[in-house]
This record gives sequence, structure tokens and C-alpha cells, in this order.
Amino acid sequence: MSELAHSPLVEIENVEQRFGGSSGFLSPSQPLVKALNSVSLTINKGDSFCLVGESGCGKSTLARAVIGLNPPTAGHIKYQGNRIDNLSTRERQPYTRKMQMVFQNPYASLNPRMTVAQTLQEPLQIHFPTMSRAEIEAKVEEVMLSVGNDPSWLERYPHEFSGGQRQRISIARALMLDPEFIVADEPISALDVSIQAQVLNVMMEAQESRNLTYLFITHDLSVVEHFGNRVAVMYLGTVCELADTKNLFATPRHPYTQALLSAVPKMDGSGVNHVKMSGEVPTAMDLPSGCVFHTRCPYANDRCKREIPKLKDNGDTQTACFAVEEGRL
Amino acid sequence: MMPLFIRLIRSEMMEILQMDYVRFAWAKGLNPARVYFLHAFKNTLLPVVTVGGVQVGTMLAYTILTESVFQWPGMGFLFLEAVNRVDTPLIIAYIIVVGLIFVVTNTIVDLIYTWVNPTVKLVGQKS
Amino acid sequence: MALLEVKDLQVEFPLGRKTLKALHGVSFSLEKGERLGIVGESGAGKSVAAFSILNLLTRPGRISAGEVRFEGRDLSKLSADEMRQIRGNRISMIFQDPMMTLNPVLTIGTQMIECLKAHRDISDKEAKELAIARLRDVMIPSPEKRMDSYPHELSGGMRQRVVIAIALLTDPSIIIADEPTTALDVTIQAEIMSLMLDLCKTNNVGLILITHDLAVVSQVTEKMIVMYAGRIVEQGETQDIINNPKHPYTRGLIKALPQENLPGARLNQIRGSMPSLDAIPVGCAFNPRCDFADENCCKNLPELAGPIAHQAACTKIDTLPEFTAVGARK
Amino acid sequence: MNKMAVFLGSDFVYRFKKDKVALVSFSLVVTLILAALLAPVIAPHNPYDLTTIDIMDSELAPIWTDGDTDERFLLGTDPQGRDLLSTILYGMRISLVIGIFAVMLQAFLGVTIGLLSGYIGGRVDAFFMRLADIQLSLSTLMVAIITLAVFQAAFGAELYSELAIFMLVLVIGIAEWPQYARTVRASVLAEKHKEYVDAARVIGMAPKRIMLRHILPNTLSPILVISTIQVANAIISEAALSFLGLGMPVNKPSLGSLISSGFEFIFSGSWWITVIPSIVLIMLILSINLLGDWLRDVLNPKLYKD
Repeated sequence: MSELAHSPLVEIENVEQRFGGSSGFLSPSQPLVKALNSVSLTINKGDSFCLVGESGCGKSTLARAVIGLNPPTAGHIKYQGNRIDNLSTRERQPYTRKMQMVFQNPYASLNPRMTVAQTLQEPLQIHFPTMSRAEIEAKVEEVMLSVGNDPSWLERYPHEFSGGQRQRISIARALMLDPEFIVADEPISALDVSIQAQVLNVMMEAQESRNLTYLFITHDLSVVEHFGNRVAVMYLGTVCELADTKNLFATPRHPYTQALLSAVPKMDGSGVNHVKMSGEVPTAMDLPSGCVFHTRCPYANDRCKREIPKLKDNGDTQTACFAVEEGRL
Repeated sequence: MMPLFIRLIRSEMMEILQMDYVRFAWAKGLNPARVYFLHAFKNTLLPVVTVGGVQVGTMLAYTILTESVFQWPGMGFLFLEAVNRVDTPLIIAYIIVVGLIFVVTNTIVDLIYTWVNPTVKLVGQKS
Repeated sequence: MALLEVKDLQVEFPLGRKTLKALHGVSFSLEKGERLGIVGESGAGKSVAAFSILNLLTRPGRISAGEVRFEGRDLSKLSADEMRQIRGNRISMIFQDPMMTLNPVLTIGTQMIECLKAHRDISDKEAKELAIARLRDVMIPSPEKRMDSYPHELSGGMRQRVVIAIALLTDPSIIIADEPTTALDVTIQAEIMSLMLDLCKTNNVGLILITHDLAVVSQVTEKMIVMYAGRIVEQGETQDIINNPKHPYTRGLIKALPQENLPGARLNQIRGSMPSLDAIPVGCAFNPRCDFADENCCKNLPELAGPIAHQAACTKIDTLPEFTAVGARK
Repeated sequence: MNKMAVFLGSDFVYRFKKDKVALVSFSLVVTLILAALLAPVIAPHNPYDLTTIDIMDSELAPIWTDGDTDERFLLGTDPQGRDLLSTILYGMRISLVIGIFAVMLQAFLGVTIGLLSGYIGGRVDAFFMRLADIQLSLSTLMVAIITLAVFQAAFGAELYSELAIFMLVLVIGIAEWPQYARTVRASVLAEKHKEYVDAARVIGMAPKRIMLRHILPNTLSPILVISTIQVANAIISEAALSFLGLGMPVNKPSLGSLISSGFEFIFSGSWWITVIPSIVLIMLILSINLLGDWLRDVLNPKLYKD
């Protein structure tokens, strides 16, 4: 990763996200879901920032909040210092060009009724209406080649491609507007291992040639170890540990991160020996009080049940855990 | 009404027989009757019940037609007479009665639906 | 005579204009209490192999050739009724997505008791106690209460444990698990895998684990098969294949894993993609994606060669470069 | 041109040729529609030209029966002495015109409302869906009967008879838009959560364009499927209304009103006035419905397992 001066590109400050709970007159009231609880992160230029966590931990919700698909109910999101979470589509226009997204399901992220050419031309037609057809087609071809796609694909429909090929088309679409920041929501988890390597390589090459910054969402820790340079581990809408990849894998301090890393199946034939976590996985609807992990944490004491720990530096990584602060762990 | 249900149940069954839990039922070695009637059929009831509820309305409307064809002096025929004689109070009365019938039938349908489909809770029902 | 012997199994899907061949002659065997892993990417035919053992192929799939000998009887030739006595009783199955495997409108209790009643003529009370005992075996808290709850009231991990309990109800001799933990999170997957491992060992139950995850197979199974485009390309002792893969495809699969590469470096990818069933290349199906392929590979089909403990279907085995063992990097 | 070649070679056409029912019903529908459209050319007489109609010729039996027949009128005549065959052809044209235009109105209303309430959701969705539920539970026929009756009572029969076609199209159109709205809304809700819609929003596309360019094209197949069935339903509704005397006036009869005008005579011997148009009506509706069924099986992605 090019070690640029650490100028923050995207700042996430105390973002909260609530779903449901609204008891409209006609629509029945749904239970209140606390998807994100005051999340604060900073993504620097050139980073491959990875967000890791199990299903239901809010990593995709945070990604959608950052890109503006679901504005957060509280807190700010800043892009190069100015707030973007409260802008209308019109005001967001300059930022939309700089921020793009790649999605998880290759079979649903391309409009089945539009040819690859139409899908790729659309962003240009919207943002650069003055651009001539020839210029647009030239740009589309250039980006397709840069991502290693065969321009002959342009006239075909999405159902004629395999998962891996579609994901590469999806990446090409994200690169059409020459963005600086790309949110990738589990781009490879729906693909086979051999195809995952192809797509990851394409993303790495694009990052180097276009000086991109990635917010990479995944539940696969081995991909994080390979791809990311900074990692945030999330649990039930809260960031429990934040660190450079090397430190996190070398010296994980938060009990949940330790359990998560031990659960990853290793190939060295050492069999299944993982840290057992007691209790049942709570849902975001009945969020435990204090530290969200206290119901399953072997080191939890009554302080953990009452107060919500803040992210603090502990020498190796930043953790939100009283046991680490008090040296009990 | 009958053909509608036949077609609906057929398309639902074709879809549900491909679901994993039906294949799991076969994998458990259950006898075909149990798989078809208990596992598959109970799941097809869900859409059938909801569509059935709405059909009650159409049934009432067609009473007007059938009664006037066979000249039976039923509610529908009464309504038709009222319309021809522009007897507005009778028309209004008829509509209120019909409205009442719909409210009652739809509530019954909702109750049946929650009984058939446990995943749906009535608002305020203790699980 | 092994417990289960599959010989030259072929499966076809006649679909109107064209007939797709999903399995081109697959043979493997399983001893009592042995754990076999079947690895392959989507479309390799691993699930088809699993379902054809119990003759549960989705229409219009059917076994077109070969034998599935279980305790001496060829399952592919049995009548529906005879087959029913085996399914869920001697051989049981675990599906991939716990959300879909349990019937949403029936209670857990009903779905467990019916499986017992179908194979044992015991009273409802006895069946209920046996079911509760099994639920306790799979470490489900307060099993009595769980019997009357519906599937949607349980979490993914809990549901998969119920499915495992159902599979163990009738003390089968083999459990076929089709990607049992793919839909689960990594911490829950570790718990389910260790649970299945212990239960198989204590009850001496054979396990056929179908997955695309090499790491899970290396942790749980003793023997493994690697499948590609409807054929077995490599089979043998799991640790032997993981540490010293012979077939170029298996090597590519292992090297493509992020664990095996220096952080930040390009992953060594396998070019191209899995051929679809109606466009399988002539000769060795892997030749368009293989760096070592020559015209011989593009003409005739390589046979499985080598010692029983570790065979591979490739004529270039001895010319391949030395393979750095797993974990050498750490 | 290759789009046409692609279509002809596609599985859709392949399955069409193989399915006897689809072939028969499609050819039947095409012949009936052609017969209706070419009515002025084919029909031996013009039922609207009063000069040629002679009241004396009323209730003549069809040629092949032994009653008093007249070779000028193949299928006999109706109570006003009009040639039954040509009246049926003209009547079918009116029924088809009403059916198709009513469905177009339904489609326009239903698709717009379905699209809006599906995509926007919240209050808009709740309001339209409650409205649709009310109308559906009251059922389309009831709504039609009430509005037509009130219109006829308020504006008198003569004005009504000129505007009859227009009124019927309006009423059947307005009465049945919920069918479209619910179907479109269901598929919009399914498509809305798909990621290509999110991708469009991330590119900064205006909601209007997303709805028209992305979501609508993907809801076409369900719309196509129910359109065929809705045409059949519209024709049935029109026939029912005419039967109740609320539909087409006697001087410009549709199939429905033709059947109802011959109804009194069914017992007094001249059965053909009701029976023959009924057969034609049943053939028309049956073939359209069969075509619609076949379309549903072919286009329904869930059942279509390649």
C-alpha cells in the first residue's frame, strides 16, 4: 500500500443506526433494531480498510450508511472534511463521482435486462451529459481493458456470464467515474476459491494503478490478513477492536477477536480447537446492557454489565474492553 | 371459485415440492402421504387462505348475477331492483351490510392465517 | 467389503433438447466410522454424488449407470419402499441452509417424533424422550421447551444442531452432510464441526462431508476426494493431499487460498472458470486452465493413478515441481 | 434483425411449438380477433344499417335446423330481425374493444400505482394498498354495478347509450386496477432489494429514472401474464354488466347484451339467439385464458427449471 501522508479521507463519527420502531398510523409498528451503536472510525487515503464481523454485526449497515444508501439516524460521516450524510441527491452529486460501491451477489448486482455496454455507459450519461457517444464508448472500452475484461462482452447480457466475470463487470462499473474511494461489500464471498483470487487480484491492481482507498467488508479473516492494512472487528453494531492487520493477527487483545481468530479452520491438521464462547448469540433487538459482548465473555464483571467501554489504545491495538484496560486479560 | 383454488394450489405445490424441507422430509424416510399432506400441503394453505378471503367479495358480487338470471329474490336481486328504481336508502343499506360481511370474513381469514402460519403473530399476542 | 461402495456412478439430467451429464463415473468407498470429505467447486458435481447415494436427485436427474452398494445391497436398484427404510434410518442427511431444512409450520417436536415413528414402532411418549435425549446430546439448552417451539424461533446455529439431532435419532451408520456449515458464521461453524466430529467418533458413525472449504475438510476428515467437472481428479489420505497435492487443480486450489500467500502479494489464481455441464473440454477437463497441459492432455482422459493412499488423474504428476508444504510460510 | 432471429430461436418459441394447447388457443384467439376486426368486410349484413333490417325477419332459425329458415341468414336472426352472424361479429368487436381498452386503462393505473407504492413505500404504499384491499374485497363487479347504476340514474338512459362504450371501459378499467397494482408492487418489492437498484442509487440516479429504466423492465413478465387473464376478465365483466342491462344498449349490442336480449326467448323456442353468442363468448374467453396460463408457466422463473 502506498504509504501516503496519513490524510484522513473518510471520517465516521459516533454513527448510530436504528430500524423499525416507527408506529405509523397505517403500518404496524416493528420492534426497534439498534443496528449501529456510536461507531467512530477514520479511513486514511490509500488504506485497504477491512470491516470484519459475523452476520448481524452491522458491517454492511455501516457500509450502506457511508455510501449514502441509508443515511444514519445519528452521528456524522465526513468525506475530506465535509459532511455528506445529510445531503440531497443533488448536493451529493460531486461526492457520488468520488465514492462508488461493489456488491456481494454477482447474480443480482447487474440489471438482467441491460447489456454490459448499457450498464457501463449509464454512470457517464448521468454525470457527463455533454460527453459524446464516441467518447463514452472509448472510456467504457478503456476501463474494461484496465480491469482485464474482454471488450467483446459489451454486447452481451449478464445471464451469459459466470459469477467471477460478473463481479469483474461490477468492478468496471464502479471504476467508470474514476472514483477515489470504493466500498466493497463482501465482493468475493459468493464466489469459488479459484475465482476469488482472480477478483481480489483485479481489485489490488486497480488500487495500485488508480491510487484507490477501499472500505472492504468481509467475514473471511484469511482474506483480511492478505488484503487489508487496517482492520476493525465488529460485534452487534459496536467496534470492539481496531488495529493494523499485522498487530491484530499477531496479538489480538479483545476476547471476541481471540475467539474469532481461533475459530478460523487451519490447514495444518491441528483439528478443531477453538475458544468456546458460552451463551446464545443475542440479536440487535434485545441488545445486552453495557458491553454488548458481556453475555458471552468469560472475563465479564459487573462493570462490563453497566458501562459501555470506549475504544482505547492498549499498546498493540485499540480495544473497547474493560478487562484489557484493567489488565485482567 | 373452485378452479381458482385448483390452479393456485397446483402452482404453490409445484414450488414447495422443490423446497429443502420437503427434500429433508424425503431424506428422513417418511411415507409419501405424510410428506405430501402434512409437510407440503400445510405450507400451500398459506396463500390459499389469503386468496380465499378476498374471493368472498367476488362471490357476493356474483350472487347478483346468478339471482337475476334465475329470478331468485335474493339480496343481490333486491339490490338490482333498488338500483333500477333508484331507491337510494336501500342501496346504502345493501352496501353497509355487504361491508359488514367483508369485515367479518376478513377477520376470520386473518385468524385462520395466524393459526396456519405460526411465524405470523397477531399484534399484541403473547408468544 | 466396505460399508458403502460407489462404483463408476454416472448421473444424467435429460432436459428437453439436450441431456446434461453431471457425473462421469465416480467411485469411492467408506468404512464403518470413517470420515470422507468430498471437495470441489460449485458445479463439480459433489452434491449430485451425495444425493444420488440416497436416490434423492431432483427430477429429471437420474442414475444412468454404476452401483451404490450399501451393506451388500445396490441402493440404485431398490424399490421406493425399500429405499424408504434406508433413508433417515441407516443413512441420514444434513442439508446446507438450516433456515430452509426445517418445516416452518411444524414444531421441532413433531418433526423429530415423525422421523422416529417412521422407522421404529414405539409409542409417542418413548419417541419424545428419545428426541429430548438427542437434543441434549447436541447441547441444546432446555430441550423440553424447544420441542414445542417453531423453527423461526431458533437461531441458525441452534437449528443446525436440531437437524444433526434428527440425523442421529435412528443411530444411522452413515451421515451425509452437504455443506453443513457454509451458511453459518465462523464461530458457530467451529462449534458445529467439533460437535459433529465428537458425535461421529462416540457413535462410530461414518461421515460423508461435502464442502468447498479445504480447511474444514483438513480439520475433520481422514480421507478426501477432489472433484472437477463431474469426475474425481484426486483422492486419498486428507493430510497427504493437503501437504503434498499431486493434481495441478488441487495444487491451484490450495495455492489460491489467501492463507498460503504473503500479505499484499498477488494471489496465484487459476485462470478461466469451471466449464458448464454442457461444455466440458475433450480429454482432461482441466486442460484449458492448466499450466502444464500439452496436446496429450487435450486428447485422452487421464485415469486415476498411484498408490491407493494417494491417487491423481493426471499424466504429468512426476514432472510437476516440488510443492512447498502448507504453513511453510509462517 | 438479429433480435428477431434470437427470439425465434429462443426456448420461448421452442416450448410454444411443442405445446399443443398453446398452439390451438393462440390460433383460435387470432382467428376470432381477425374476424372481429374485419367484421364490416366479412359480415353478410350490416346490423347497424336500419334500412336493411325488416322486423318481419325476426326470430328466423339457423339454416341447418328444420324451423322456418332463410338462406340469407346463416345463423338465423335476433328479435330485431338482424342477421345473427353479423351481429355476433360486430358484437365481438365491441366486446374486444372494451376488453382491450379497459385492460390498457387498468394497466396504466395499476402499474403506476404499483411502481410508486412499491418503490417509495411508507405512507404512500399503505394508503394505496388499503384502497386496493377495499376495492378488491368489494370485488370489481360490485363496484362496476354501483357506478354504472348511479350514472344511468343520474344522466338518463339516452345519454348513457351514446357513451356506453366509453363508460364501460372507464368503469371496468377503474374497477380492476388493484389486480395490476398488487402484482406490480410484489415484483417491485422483490426487485427493489436487489443490488442493481442499489448500484443505480449509488451512481446518483434520480428515483424516477431508476423506476422507469431499471425496475419496470424487470416487472414486465408478470404484467404480460396477468394482462391476458385480465382481458378475459374484462370481457366477462362487460358481458355480465350487459346481461344486467347496465352494459351496451340494445341498438349496438355486444356479445353480452346479445345473449341477454335473447334470454327471454330461450324457452319460447328460438334458443339460438342466446346459445350461439354464448358459445362464441366461451370460446373467446377460454382461448385467452389458456394462452394466459401457458404464458404464466413459461415466464414464471420459479417453475422454469432449466
